Amino acid sequence: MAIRMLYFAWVRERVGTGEELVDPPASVATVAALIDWLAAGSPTHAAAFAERGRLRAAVDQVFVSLDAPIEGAREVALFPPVTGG
Amino acid sequence: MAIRMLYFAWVRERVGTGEELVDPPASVATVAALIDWLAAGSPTHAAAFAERGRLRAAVDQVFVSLDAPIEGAREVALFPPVTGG
Amino acid sequence: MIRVVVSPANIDLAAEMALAEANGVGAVATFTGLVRADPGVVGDVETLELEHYPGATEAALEGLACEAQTRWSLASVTVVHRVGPMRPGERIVFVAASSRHRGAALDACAFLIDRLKTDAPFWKRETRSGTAAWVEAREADDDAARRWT
Amino acid sequence: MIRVVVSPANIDLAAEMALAEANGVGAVATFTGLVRADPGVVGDVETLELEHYPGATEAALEGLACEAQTRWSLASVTVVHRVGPMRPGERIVFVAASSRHRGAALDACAFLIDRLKTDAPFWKRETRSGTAAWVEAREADDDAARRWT
Repeated sequence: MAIRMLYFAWVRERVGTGEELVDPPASVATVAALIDWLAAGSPTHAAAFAERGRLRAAVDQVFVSLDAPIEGAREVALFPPVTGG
Repeated sequence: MAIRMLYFAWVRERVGTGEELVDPPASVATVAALIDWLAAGSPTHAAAFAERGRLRAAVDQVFVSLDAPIEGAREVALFPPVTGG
Repeated sequence: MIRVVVSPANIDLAAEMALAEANGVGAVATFTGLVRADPGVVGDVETLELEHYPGATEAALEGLACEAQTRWSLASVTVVHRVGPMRPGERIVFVAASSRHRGAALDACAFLIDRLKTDAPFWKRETRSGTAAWVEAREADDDAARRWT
Repeated sequence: MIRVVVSPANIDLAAEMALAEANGVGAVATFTGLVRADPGVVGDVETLELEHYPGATEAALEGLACEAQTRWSLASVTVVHRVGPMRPGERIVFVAASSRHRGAALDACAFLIDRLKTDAPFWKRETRSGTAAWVEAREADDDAARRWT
């Protein structure tokens, strides 16, 4: 099933878009695996996701760690550590 | 030398005035001794100062404990624990 | 900036905030105390009257403000305390602390109101059902003030 | 009352305070965050831009507000966060907590801003001398947020 990817802040700028639809194979089971799969398919994504330690994620708008499962996810967001307030 | 006594809140109400001039003998050396001396001279003061544990004091506008000396004091204030804010 | 006001006038919150914000700071923490109707066995509070020790009260508040400013390197400290009669819903006290970062402003604001409760000569008298009574000091206030020593 | 607003509009402090005070409470603690010019090697901040995650941001702030209200039995919780471009001196964020007594209001206010800094999806981009750069997260924010867990 297609997943709606959202990117924010410098992740958005480096990927070059704030939103895209992707359709990973069923073997891609976690956020980290999804990042690897996206990076393998595009040098732009690979560059955007190069500093894995600076990436944070949300699955269906819930903040998760990168090893969280994505089974059934409809929306996955990738972004840097937050800096609000 | 005369001391200006100030009374606040229910101490003022019980003494019946907010301010008076008093002239204790030199042997009256502390706030506690001053309270005793005032109480000995007037039943109204004795009643106002009956609950010694609920009295607080300032000597020349500085908060002090009741055993503080009053030598050279020009103004002594007696009042209940504060309840501001 | 240190601003200490003891006055029977209403506390103008917007004006006080504008002063606290006017220093190029990043953080402003405030505390506002309001008169509560506080229903009791003898009815609601109709009037709250604040008595103070003129001169000594201002000096005590300035001392607290200076202590806070030194301890937390604040850009501004504001303490405004109303005196005289007031009604439920009205503001009794407003304190503000401003600084570059939030930690100093938040801590200083809590310090100011905790210490004000125990160190500044104010006395409250409530009137309920036409009968006035002096408010007793709370032991919790002493405990809160001791946190900062 | 829980009030959460995420909007590009200026934050109207007097209006927000009036809402927080309108509950017969005795204590209102607030925190206001302002854009600092924050002079650096490449000049002052000219513009600060706040990006957010629509939907998830509001949900995160509502979650924080509910957590605070439950934990401290608050009469009201307000979180207003500005998004979009703004200038030095303007308000980025306003949080308020109101309660009967001051301890709950002060603690909840500090909790809200500490946790907002780490748990709500906002990202800041500063422009200095015409060049935009994303603001890095501060480790101190993580430490402050952990205090409350």
